[in-house]
Amino acid sequence: MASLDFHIYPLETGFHGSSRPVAKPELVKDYGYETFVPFTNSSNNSDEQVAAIAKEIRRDIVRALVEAKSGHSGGPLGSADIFATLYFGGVMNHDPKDPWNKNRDRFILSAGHMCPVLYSTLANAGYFAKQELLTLRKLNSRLQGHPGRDMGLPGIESSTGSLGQGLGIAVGMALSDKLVSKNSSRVYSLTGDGELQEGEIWESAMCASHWKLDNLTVIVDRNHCQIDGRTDEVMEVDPVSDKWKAFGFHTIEVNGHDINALRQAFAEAKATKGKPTCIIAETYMGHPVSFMNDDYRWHGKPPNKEQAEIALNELV
Amino acid sequence: MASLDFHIYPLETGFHGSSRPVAKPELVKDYGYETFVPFTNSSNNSDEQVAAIAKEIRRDIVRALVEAKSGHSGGPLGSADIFATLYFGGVMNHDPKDPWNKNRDRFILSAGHMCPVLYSTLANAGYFAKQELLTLRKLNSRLQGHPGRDMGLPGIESSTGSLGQGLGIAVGMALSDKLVSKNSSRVYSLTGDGELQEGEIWESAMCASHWKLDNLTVIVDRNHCQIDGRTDEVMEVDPVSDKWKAFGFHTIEVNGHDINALRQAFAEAKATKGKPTCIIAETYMGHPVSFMNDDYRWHGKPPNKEQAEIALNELV
Amino acid sequence: MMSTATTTTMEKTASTNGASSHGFTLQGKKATRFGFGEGLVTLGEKYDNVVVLGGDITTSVMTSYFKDKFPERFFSMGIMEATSTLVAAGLALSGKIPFFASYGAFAACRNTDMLRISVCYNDANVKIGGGHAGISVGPDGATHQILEEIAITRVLPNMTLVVPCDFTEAKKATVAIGEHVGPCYIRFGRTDTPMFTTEDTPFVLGKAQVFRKGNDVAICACGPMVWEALVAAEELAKDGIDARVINVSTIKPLDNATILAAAKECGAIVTAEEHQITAGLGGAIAEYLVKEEPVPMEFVGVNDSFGGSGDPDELMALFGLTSKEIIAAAKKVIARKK
Amino acid sequence: MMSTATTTTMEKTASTNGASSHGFTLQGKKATRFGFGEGLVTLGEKYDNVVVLGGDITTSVMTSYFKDKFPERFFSMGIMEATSTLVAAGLALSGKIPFFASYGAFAACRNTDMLRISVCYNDANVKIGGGHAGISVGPDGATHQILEEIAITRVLPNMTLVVPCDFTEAKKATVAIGEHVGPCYIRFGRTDTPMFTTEDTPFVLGKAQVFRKGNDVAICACGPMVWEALVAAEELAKDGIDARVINVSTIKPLDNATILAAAKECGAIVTAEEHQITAGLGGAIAEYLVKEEPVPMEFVGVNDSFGGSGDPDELMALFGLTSKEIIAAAKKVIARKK
Ligand SMILES: Cc1ncc(C[n+]2csc(CCOP(=O)(O)OP(=O)(O)O)c2C)c(N)n1
Ligand SMILES: Cc1ncc(C[n+]2csc(CCOP(=O)(O)OP(=O)(O)O)c2C)c(N)n1
Ligand SMILES: [Mg+2]
Ligand SMILES: [Mg+2]
Repeated sequence: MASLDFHIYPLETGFHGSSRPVAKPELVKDYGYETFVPFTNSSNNSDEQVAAIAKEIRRDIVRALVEAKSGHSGGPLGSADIFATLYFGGVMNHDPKDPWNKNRDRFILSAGHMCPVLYSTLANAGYFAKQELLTLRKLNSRLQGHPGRDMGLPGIESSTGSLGQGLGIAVGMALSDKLVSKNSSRVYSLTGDGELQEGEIWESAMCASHWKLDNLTVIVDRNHCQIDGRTDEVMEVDPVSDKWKAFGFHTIEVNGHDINALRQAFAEAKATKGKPTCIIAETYMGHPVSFMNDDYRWHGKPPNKEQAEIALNELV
Repeated sequence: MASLDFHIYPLETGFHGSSRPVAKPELVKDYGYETFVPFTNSSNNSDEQVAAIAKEIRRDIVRALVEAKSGHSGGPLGSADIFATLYFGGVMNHDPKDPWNKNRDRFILSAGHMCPVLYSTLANAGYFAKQELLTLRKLNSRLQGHPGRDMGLPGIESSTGSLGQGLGIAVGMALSDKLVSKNSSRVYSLTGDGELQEGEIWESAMCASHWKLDNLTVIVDRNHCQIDGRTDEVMEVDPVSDKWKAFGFHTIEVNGHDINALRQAFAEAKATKGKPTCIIAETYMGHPVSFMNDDYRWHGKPPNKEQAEIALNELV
Repeated sequence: MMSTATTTTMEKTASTNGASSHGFTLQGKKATRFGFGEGLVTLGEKYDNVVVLGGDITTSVMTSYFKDKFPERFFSMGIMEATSTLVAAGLALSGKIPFFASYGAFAACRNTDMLRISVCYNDANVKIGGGHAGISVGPDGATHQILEEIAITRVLPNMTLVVPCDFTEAKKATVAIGEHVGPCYIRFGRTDTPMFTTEDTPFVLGKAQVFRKGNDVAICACGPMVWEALVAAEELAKDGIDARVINVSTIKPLDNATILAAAKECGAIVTAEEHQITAGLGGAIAEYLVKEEPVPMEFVGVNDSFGGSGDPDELMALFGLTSKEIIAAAKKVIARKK
Repeated sequence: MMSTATTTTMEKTASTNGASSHGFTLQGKKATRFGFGEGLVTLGEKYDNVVVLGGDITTSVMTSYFKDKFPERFFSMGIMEATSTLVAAGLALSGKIPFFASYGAFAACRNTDMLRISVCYNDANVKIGGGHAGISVGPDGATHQILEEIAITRVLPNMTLVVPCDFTEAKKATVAIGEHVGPCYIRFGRTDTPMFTTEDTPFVLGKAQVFRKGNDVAICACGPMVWEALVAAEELAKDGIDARVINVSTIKPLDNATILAAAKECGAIVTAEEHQITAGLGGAIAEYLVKEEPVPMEFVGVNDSFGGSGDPDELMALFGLTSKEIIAAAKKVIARKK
């Protein structure tokens, strides 16, 4: 029997149904981007090295946001350690040179608004030139305000931005890998904690555990913040861990700023058989920028020039 | 400040935007419906009396379904004890003579397909003539295949039928009573166990416990059956109780065919302050009809004439 | 079921005359959902990357055929239409060709945001089957009937929308959307409806087919209303009116050329669909024609109201979805021609 | 923001001539969402049974005004648009007048099934505010823009749909839907857009208003495109074309009489909306006119594609949503008149 082949990987075709060009990075700043050499992903990278990359990711987030003049600071900065661990700590099997390799592990950003951290991570891994980060949110940029698969940016597996949807896509991918293709790829998906209020999260969780998708790892960015305020005031999501347990997940609670703890958690997830794992990563929104740390008001705004300068100084 | 009044209670106006008539019951069967005297709701009714009413409710379900030639047998029959307890065991504050009384407790059938048991319960309480049960699912009937508020049947608080929606409506009513009107009415809602797969159930649960709606009681008809098979095979919902607990509910597991146990559970729900209660009622689909009992294939079909006769004989 | 008076007349006519002017013969009745079910099996046999997601109503929307034949490529999702759509998107982005089917009421409305973002904006190769469409579902009533999803799905960019006219075409259309790359939605019904096309009747995704020639008025129909349109055309012929009947089985993308020719050559259009008049097939054709060739149109469909319980044929009559209303609309629109 | 070239021209024209032929004066810019927010407060002051549900974006869709003023009648729902809609239905069935607002992308698509069954089929007195409509949201991109919800909400029976043209009308429209009994959806935008109506400009729910007289072509617009239509009309006047401009702020029910008069008297229609051309305002008008008075029409709107990131004014220009396209469409449609 044949497989009906179709093009599943995005090309750099620009927007759907149009011949709109893709924005070319024009801005050249004094960031040393031209000479940047991408970091490699390795379990041999020390925790300190991964932490240093996380810092670099954060710096690039700040630079991109100040240029964009809109966008999300809090979640991206706060989750940078998670991304650094995933992409540079030897956790994920991924290859920036061969981004659509069939055997790659996949990452789906369910909390689509947090894309600055994903873009920055991908650029630091060498998926595309760092200069392009400075096109964030601009007309025809491949770095859309929320990930747009139509723009064909390497490393972006799916469009996301409507909360609660990415996890279900990740479940579909994990199901495809484990039960249809029967390969050993792993799928990772990160959700916000406010995002846990969307019912599709729990549908997806139920589905993943029903089908025993032990190749799926969910990371909850547990920063206790969402747009309107503290999560417990806007809509209580606690007890988070009990919820995932009751939905059939192996759960691990971890300090989301501790690279070593994160690495152990991911290792435990890989070793867990018969059920998916949820890593509840306690983070601070905006961490570690002093004036953003743990402040929900930084959910969705960019630093202005002065604030960016302070932040970049704190991030050396 | 004034309240802006509008008509919130349905009238017998027939279908929306049309002058379609409401079907009048024509069928007169040898069921003694003309001389039927409604049962009263009282905490003084003994468990045996309530059980007897449950049996009568079941008989009327079978009669209506065989006449309709389509519709759901399993859930309605299996949950009749729950309905008898609610409406006749002195649990709910309701008045068939004044169905839209402002101080009434309200019942929302989230599992809309189970409406034959609700219709039969209401008729047995005297909300409308029993003869009308025989119009079930017929053109212009007030007894629509799934509850239709537009038909103005007394006792039908909301249209339902799309699974997972009724509970949210019940939450809105409980919120209205407790936090806006600040009255002491209670709201009850029954869901199927397959219905727990819909994410809106968990959104609604989270919302109800966030707002501490202790005037809300959810009953899960835990019959382990849904259309395609046993619930654990179609999509595992266990551990049901842990899920509701993790979503902030007080939970009670109970034999859904034991009137006394059900009464105690409802009393416990009333006495529980600061959080809503979920009663997980273990039932058998189609109970106690021998050839239906615990058989998911009876989810959505009516008995034929011969089967109905057997069932009615078993239900004396 | 659905043995409406008009159909009975038609049967009589056919048997009296021995042949009809449109060349189609009634071959009994069978619901389009069975065509969907059989089409899935055909696809399953041809391609190993076709997978099916069940929505706890597999024996209603006939995904059960695929489940029985290819259990290892069938996945039960329970009752979670939103997430089933997301899982389908994930499968599509992994190189599979996933079909998810439920009642149209839930396969287009419970998951609209998912269709918009995860399927269409993603341009994911997801196929959605929406069953129990229209009011001919019958006694289940308004919540399980669906009269709005042609509007809801055709407004989504990248979506292909097909509404086959009978069992045989449903099977062809199912195979065609499986082989087409991109998001697709197929609408089918629960109740047995006339079978009249054959293996040889042309079907091409994206093409409307002229099922009966005629130049006085063009009746553009989809789904079971195509048969009603053919019946209406036979009746109209008795009054000397020569109606063109067009089976617009692909509603998006619309076959503009065929519609434009009809407007130019007939000068008047009637549309017929088991859907709200609002924003459906009629709307799609009106939107196109006012830009190219504004001609008088009349719409046969449900007039902005919910359905209700009843026998399918009673409901079709009550809501005005039979050849009778098509005939009246045709006469009215012809009278309006300039 | 949105200081498009055309608007700049208009400002110049106004200051040069001292007056415009349509009698409206630009009073600066303010987003329609602020009108929604202020309207809610007005309602809250008048009626104690008006309640508001927050969807974790209260400061984006300006339900924060109500929250600050009437905290005891404001309820935070977090991020669950489907259930928020259900909770609103429950409140309505309990005699409250609930407003739930989110981005239109989620207030019309995440809850479509809930709108259909629990709100519209229930005929529950629920008011939905859909913010950040159109593509003028800007840099957030396609997922947060919404170009499909006019189709999705207008196909639902019992629904009233309003798209106010500016800040002042948004406030009036919000109060009007609060006082109207039945399900209502109001669409508003994020970006500051021209304010040009005043307290005295007539607004009646269900009525379209002629904002500029003229008999050569009628431009039917909604939302911020009404201003663009007025700008276009001024430009057309220079070419001797006298365009009628109609503010169709209530899209459902459509003000048939005003539309019909326009078709009869002008003989050609242009529609303009920040929405897909498919099934939107243009579709509603086309559906009606082909039944009554088929005239040539042209549509200004988004042509079946998703949006993207960018500045609002860049996007409006890129997607062809300015007075420029309206002018071109008007000339084209006039040339098509018979
Ligand atoms: C379905 C949906 N509803 C609403 C929004 C708007 N929105 C974007 S981010 C956000 C808050 C998310 O909170 P959380 O997941 O905790 O992310 P964090 O604020 O921590 O970054 C909201 C409501 C959205 N993107 N999608
Ligand atoms: C949103 C939605 N999806 C699907 C259906 C079709 N449906 C009706 S009942 C049912 C099974 C429900 O299972 P459960 O809640 O356990 O009820 P039971 O079978 O025990 O009566 C399904 C899938 C529906 N009514 N609504
Ligand atoms: Mg958060
Ligand atoms: Mg069940």
